[in-house]
Amino acid sequence: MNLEVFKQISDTNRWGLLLPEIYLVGLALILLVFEMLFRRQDLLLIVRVAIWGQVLLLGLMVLQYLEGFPTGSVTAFSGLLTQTPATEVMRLFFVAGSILVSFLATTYLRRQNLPRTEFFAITMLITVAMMVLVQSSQFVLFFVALETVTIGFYVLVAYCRQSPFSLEAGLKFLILGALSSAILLFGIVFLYGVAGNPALPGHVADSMNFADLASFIAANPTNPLVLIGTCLVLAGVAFKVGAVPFQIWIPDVYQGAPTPVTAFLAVSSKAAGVFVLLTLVRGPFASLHSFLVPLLSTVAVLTILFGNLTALPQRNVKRLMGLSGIAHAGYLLVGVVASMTVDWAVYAVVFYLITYLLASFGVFGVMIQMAGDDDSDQEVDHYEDLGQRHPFLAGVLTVGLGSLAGIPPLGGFIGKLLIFIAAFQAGLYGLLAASIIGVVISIYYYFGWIREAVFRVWRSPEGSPAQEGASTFTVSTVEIVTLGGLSALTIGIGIFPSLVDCLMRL
Amino acid sequence: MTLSLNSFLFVSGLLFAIGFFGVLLRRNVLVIFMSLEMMLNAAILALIAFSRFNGTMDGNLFVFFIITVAAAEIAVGLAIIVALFRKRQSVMVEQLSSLKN
Amino acid sequence: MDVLFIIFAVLTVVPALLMVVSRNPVNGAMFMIISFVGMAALFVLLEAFLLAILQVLVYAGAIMVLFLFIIMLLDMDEVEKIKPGTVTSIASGISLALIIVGVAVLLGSDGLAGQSVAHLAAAPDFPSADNPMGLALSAKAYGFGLFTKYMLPFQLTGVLLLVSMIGVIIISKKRETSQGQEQS
Amino acid sequence: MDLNTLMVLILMAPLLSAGVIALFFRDRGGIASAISVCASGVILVLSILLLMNAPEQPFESSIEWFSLGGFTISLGFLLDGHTHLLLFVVSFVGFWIHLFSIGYMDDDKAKARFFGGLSIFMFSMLGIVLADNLAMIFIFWELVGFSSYMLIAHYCDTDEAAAASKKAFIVNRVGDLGFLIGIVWCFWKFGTLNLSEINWAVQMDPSLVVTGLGLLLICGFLGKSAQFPLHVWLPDAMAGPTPISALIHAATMVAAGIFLLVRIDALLSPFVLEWIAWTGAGMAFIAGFVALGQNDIKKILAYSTLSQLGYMAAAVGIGLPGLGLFHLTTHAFFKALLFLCSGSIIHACHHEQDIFKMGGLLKKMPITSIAFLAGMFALMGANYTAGYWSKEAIMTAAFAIDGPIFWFLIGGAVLTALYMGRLFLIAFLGKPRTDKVKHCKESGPVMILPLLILGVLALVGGFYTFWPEVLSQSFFSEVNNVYHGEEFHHAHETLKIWGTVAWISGLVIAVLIYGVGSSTDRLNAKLPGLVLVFRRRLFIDDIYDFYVAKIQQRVADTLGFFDLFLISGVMVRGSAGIAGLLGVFSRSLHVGSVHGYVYWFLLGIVLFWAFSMGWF
Amino acid sequence: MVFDSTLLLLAILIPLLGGFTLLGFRNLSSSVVRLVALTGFTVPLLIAVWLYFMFVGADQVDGYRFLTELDTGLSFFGINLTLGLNGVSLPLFFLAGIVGLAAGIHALHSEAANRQLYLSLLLIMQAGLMGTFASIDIFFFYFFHELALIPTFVMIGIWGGFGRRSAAIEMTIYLTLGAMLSLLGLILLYNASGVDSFNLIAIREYLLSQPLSDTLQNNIFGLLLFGFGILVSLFPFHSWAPRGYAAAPTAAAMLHAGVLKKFGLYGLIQIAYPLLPQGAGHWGPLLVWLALGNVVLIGLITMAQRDLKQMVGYSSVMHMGYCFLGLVTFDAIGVGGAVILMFGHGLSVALLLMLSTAVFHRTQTYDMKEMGGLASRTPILAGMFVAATFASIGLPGFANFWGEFAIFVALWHYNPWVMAIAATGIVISAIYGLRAVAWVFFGKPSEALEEHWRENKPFELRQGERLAATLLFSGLFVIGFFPRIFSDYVDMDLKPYFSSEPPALVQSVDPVEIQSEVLVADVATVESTVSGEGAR
Repeated sequence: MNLEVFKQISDTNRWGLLLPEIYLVGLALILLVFEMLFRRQDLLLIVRVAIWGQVLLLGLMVLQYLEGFPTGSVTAFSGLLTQTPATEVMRLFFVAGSILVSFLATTYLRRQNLPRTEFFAITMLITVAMMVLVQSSQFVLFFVALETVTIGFYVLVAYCRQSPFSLEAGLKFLILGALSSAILLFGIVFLYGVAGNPALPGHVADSMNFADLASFIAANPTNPLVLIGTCLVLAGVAFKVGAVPFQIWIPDVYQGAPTPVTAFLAVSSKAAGVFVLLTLVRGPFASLHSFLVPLLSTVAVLTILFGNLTALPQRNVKRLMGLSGIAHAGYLLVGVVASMTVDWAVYAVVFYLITYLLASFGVFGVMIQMAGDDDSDQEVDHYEDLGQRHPFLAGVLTVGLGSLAGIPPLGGFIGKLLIFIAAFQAGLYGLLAASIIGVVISIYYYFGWIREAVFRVWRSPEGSPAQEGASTFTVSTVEIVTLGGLSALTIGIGIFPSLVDCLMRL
Repeated sequence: MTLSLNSFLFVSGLLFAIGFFGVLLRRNVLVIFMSLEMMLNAAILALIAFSRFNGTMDGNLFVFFIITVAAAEIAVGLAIIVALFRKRQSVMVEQLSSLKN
Repeated sequence: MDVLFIIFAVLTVVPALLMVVSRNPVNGAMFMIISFVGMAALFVLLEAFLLAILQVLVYAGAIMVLFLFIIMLLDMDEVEKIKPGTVTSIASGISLALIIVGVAVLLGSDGLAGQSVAHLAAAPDFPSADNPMGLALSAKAYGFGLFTKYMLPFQLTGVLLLVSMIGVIIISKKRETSQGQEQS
Repeated sequence: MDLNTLMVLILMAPLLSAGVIALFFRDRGGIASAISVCASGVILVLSILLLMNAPEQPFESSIEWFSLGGFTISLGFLLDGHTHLLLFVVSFVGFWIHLFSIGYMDDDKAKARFFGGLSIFMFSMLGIVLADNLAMIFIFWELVGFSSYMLIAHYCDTDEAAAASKKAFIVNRVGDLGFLIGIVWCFWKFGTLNLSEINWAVQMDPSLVVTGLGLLLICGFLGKSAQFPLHVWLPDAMAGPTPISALIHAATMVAAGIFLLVRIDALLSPFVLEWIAWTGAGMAFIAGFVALGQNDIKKILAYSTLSQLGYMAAAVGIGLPGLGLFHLTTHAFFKALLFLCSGSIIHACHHEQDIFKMGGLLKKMPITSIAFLAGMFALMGANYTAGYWSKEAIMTAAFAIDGPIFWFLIGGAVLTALYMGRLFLIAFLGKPRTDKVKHCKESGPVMILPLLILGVLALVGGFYTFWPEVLSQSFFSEVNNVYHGEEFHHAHETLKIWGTVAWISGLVIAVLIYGVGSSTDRLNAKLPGLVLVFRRRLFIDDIYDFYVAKIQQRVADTLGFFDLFLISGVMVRGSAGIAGLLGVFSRSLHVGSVHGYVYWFLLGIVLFWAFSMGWF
Repeated sequence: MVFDSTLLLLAILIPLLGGFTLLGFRNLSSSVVRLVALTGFTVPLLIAVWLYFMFVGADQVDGYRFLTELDTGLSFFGINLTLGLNGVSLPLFFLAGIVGLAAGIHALHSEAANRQLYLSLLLIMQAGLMGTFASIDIFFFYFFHELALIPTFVMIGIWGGFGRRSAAIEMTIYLTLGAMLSLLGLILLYNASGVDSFNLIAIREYLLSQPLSDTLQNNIFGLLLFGFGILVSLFPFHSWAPRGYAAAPTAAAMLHAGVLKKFGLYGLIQIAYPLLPQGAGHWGPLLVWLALGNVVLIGLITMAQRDLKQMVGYSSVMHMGYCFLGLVTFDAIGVGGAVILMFGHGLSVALLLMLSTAVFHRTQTYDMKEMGGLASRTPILAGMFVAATFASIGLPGFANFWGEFAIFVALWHYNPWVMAIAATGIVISAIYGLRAVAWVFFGKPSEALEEHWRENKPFELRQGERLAATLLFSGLFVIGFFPRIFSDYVDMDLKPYFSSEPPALVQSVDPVEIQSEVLVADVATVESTVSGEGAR
């Protein structure tokens, strides 16, 4: 029994690297404590603590990074955790996403009369798990973090428990999620088993560690267990990303879930999945290039086409966002495939995710404002004359959808541009063709929506039935500032994408 | 004949298949859920077998986490099922398809 | 050993199959417990004694009891009224066959060079002739592992449990219908 | 003033006038007409000044106007004998017609537009005359087409004018199409469009003359001079005001085609010349018949113009372009006169144009009638009138050079006398047949003066030997040769008799058929079928109408349908529809049942594994 | 010099700022709106005029003058906002200024509901247009195009006429397809060139010394051709144009049809043709057929139209065919002709669209067969319409003529038969143009119209419309009479990249002494310096 070894292992547990995560967990706990202490007394306090607490965290992180952004990668926790500049960006991304989800939830929960503290707490805990997930470089941590995220989402999707839709969506997500977890787990097991197998050449000691696994796979790229393990792991991640054919759950779940949760799923969860996929294909599976490229390319093409085509006849906006999200997953997959040969494509993907976050939250923000009593029933038709009833929201919606559609001068365009350039450098012409078709198709439904919201303006001066809705919602100043800020950032990032330079120089 | 890794894996594979089969066949959400647990267990079995044959502890340690995760998953899952049953008075998947298209 | 393995394997697989096909969920749960116990026995064959016990305690004990409890609570212990449709049966049967074939193909491909316990080389963690200090069999080893190398996932499990706890409460808690949650 | 400045001024005066009218005096008809007439006066004065200072040798000057790559269009002037003559004709006739217009248009509401148009026309016409290269000719060629369009459409509220103006421009464009292609070919063949350079090149190497090129270039002539098969627009163009018919559609613009032929004479191969000769001769003959079927005084004159242009073309075709130019000049005098007379009549008769509704004009409008008679005799080629000298010369030459052509021409001469006789007998003699005519009065001095001036010229303008040399130099030698040359001696002697017989016999036949002052078309009573053929213009217009309405429009409509159906329908909407169908299909995959979704997972794993096995 | 370069940036920024001001601050008083809009529309034109006069003396790099460069954060990819003008972009920059001001004036005098938003979108469009033609960076070239394109869709959707909703979507999708294809082509070019820069000058310099492989050239050119082709309504990808223009509000249609549409051709001239000569040759034969389809088939289809605006739309599609034919020749004559034609067509089609709307206001119908007799009631409108029609059918004296003529000249050298077929277009366009005039203005009004006019007397063109039309006409006339204003500069910057062999001259000593003058002395000097450079 060699205790020294354990001592050395223990020494690598540098908790200081995980301060933001710890902060968030603490914040969640504080919220729960507050809930107990000031029960029903000062609800505003909880909202403020939740949101401002996270904003403070974001601010602190930004401040820290302004002093000097980490370069190079840091490995800690005996190889379980690896921090790279990209993961740092993703951590910021998740915190930002968490803030925005909390913000959206404030409005939503108030309207739906649902408890808030728990929601904020779960959101933060999921965020912590996602932050850990993108940094994990070993399958145990990876799995635990992933499952934390997944289980958290089960709860969030079914959060609106008086709504059968929400519960049904939760159940569907649960069954399919558990299935995908099982599949993923089996894949991990196979990889673990085969990579650590002493009978095989190049076997490694810690066969669940990404780096070790990479060296093993490089030595045994055709081992059938490696291949099936890879397939199963990728299938599990594809479920998170929403790539064909593991995308099928998305519309139902997105529709049933409370809108802030839909946003959370659509943005942060997807981002986590995509980033994990990036880590995997560039790390352990890098040697499987010859089969991953065709596989992921096919999946990307199918994803783009399926998402866009299916969204075409869709009138429910939550399903529409889900399906268009599938399409975006497809574009992101293009970036992932490209990243196997072009290094900077990682940052192209990250940048795309950032623009996607800004645009999506803008749109979801408007959706939350527009949602009626039945959260799952939001049709495109409800947006008729929004431009007249609330020009500001219509503007935010237009900017958001325009950015999602990839129209200059909005951020989404730059995102797509970077992905395209990367794909070109990687020589993925087929994927580019599919992306083009996808973008063109997507114009139809994005513009259909914009058209509904904006185009009828000033056409019917006389009071139409829609007119009555005008007074039903008022948008508070904070909401205006936030949504306006998102739109402004979307435009700003499109016109002066200096963020790209920052990312590329990492 | 000595115990080969393949025999364990075969049992594990069978269990996984049976679990999948159950998910596909059964209409009762609870049974589906149980089938999913069966699949997780199949993975655990394979993991332990690999761990033993690889001679590394990591597999066995991983099982701890898997069991924890499974437990948490079941807790949440059962809560959802119960809540849904209260709304719909049914746990049959056919009745749980109001979200579609 | 072989005989034991075959017995345990049958004890695991057959009840699993019965669980899937039995139309009464209570019976199914019972079969599942049997299957878990059989699996625990297989764990023992693999020298994972602690895990075998955990399997019986947590899975067969706690989890399945929870299942049974829910089944009873929801009053679902009657037989599924409608048999699975022919199409469903055929399709799922085909899927079953497909997966089994897949597993067989995979194992037949000999990616692992047909190892057996008897032929294990020196294992880093497990005790053997070459390595009598192998830790793996002792509960202590699990402790060391969890608290050193796997400290982070272990802590994260805490988060996981916290999330699921809050979740269960939120989903199951009966809520006052007229909450004065206005104004924030 | 040096020549360049003079020419620039000549060109700019009408343009300036048009611009000023268009910008400032759109609503002031009086001022506009004054400006325009002044401009034309200035042109006349400057032209005379120019002619007085004209150099002996051809004079050229040019500046680069437009240049891309190896292609250059220059803005240049070529001043030679032809230019002198045309310059004089255009400015002289133009001035008098301008003057006449003041009277004719005095009660028109859109006077300013009219005079603006006249100025633009003068500008464009002078441009053609002065141009030193084909591209520039083409440019002004198009511009005269435009001004002609604009002026024909003067009475734009009538459907007739609307149709006629459109037809005139489009038919001309068809001709210009060939002309344009020819010019471009010319450029790549000779490397230049400058007329004298081309001439010189052809002189150096006669093999450069290509029949195809010539055929393309004469398309411009066919359109502008209204020769078969592009003649259909000219009679319709009579829908415009009468001074326009006089200036543009009789005296100058239509004659520009002849001028073009003279300019590119060197490029025309014998075959092309033959073609021109036959086209001209045919038109000279056939147009006479059609004129017999017309009742509108202006239409009759229009067909006579066609016929006379045929004579000019025949002259060019038989290789004596000088004769063509000479006839062009005299024709400009007498045909302008005839049109102005008819304008005077129409104006007096409140826009009555049917000769069968006139009658007795000789008494009502004596001066006009006498002027008309003068023009008419000149047109018929009555001995020693202006027309006699030019027309006789052409027939003489034809007789000597190309017999068959001559027979057509002499036939045309008989017909000319016949239809002019018919016109005179019916419209001027007898009694007024309608109220409008009964109350008509002689026109005012501003209209009479041009009639008198031109009338005198129509009678005596043919004495070419008395012409200033600067004007006659371009045709003098050729004409003189025909009348005094050795090889034409016999022909000349013969023609002295034949020509006289021709016009007198024509007149006699006219009297025999139509009588004096008849109120009905007696030929129509006797031979209605024949007259119908004439009146329907030998059905050529009907063929065109059939082509436009039944073929061209149907092709267009069919294509339009295919555009809607195939391209925007099947191709564009179709692909959108397919995408939509696929979308509906894939949407229907979301069955809502968990079982259905689990199969996707299975499918996915199989797919992934298949890839890993390298099956794809 | 710095001042002039900054002006280029200002030409983009001022309308953009104006647009955002109007967009952001609602409820401004109408005089402020007016002031802001007028500034936004006038300044670019003034800048264009100023830069025109400064053009000759300005420093140049590779033919580009007034260079200015800004880093916008994409320098990792070699993307910088690089502005500058050369001889080819100068006319189009100018065009954008003129048409923009005309459209702006028209919009200011229009009765559009919520005019402030209307004007703001128009200003943004204007900024995009100025940027497009001033960009040397091919990314920003594309970017500004899209910036101008997006407001078009919105404007069609909000203020469009009948069928606007479907037309807007169709146009959006179609044009996005084109834009995406061309974007792919541009990126591929960037990638293939290997200079790691989107700067056209850099790419040019590199590629002229090391041309790409044939396959690569063919592929890139194909992408650019069809991408740009869709944007320019190349047959058979034209169906968006007539419908779109018919549905679009006037000012937007003027800017789009007049200026923005030229983007594709401009891209082909500045980027695709000089850099990918092999690709151009490869696709040439196909392009000829398609362009002939534009000229002849679309020409005939135009003849079948009864709807005035559709007719104008189709006619503009037809004229684009000439421009393509000009490009196909790969000759400075043809390409230069295409540039001049683009300029002329831009003005004339904007005019026609504007006047068509004016006609509509007086007749309440677009069906030409239902009209008639307007000429005597609204003579100025009629006169302008007639003039605009003649401009568009290529009458000398208008800018279009020079373009068409030069294209025909070049086309003969390319292939006489193609030229002959293409030239039939001059007849076809005359037929539909004059028929439209005859239907709308001449003859007698239809009964329905007479009925309508009894209530509402047809009124003359309003001051704003007149002003806008005069502006457009002056452009047409000035270039019509003095084509060298632009043609010399165009020629100068095309010569280095396109063949400019003079025809096989029967060169000789002239038999007649020719006295020649030089019109503009300094132009000649410029030319000589440039031809020196062209030999490089």
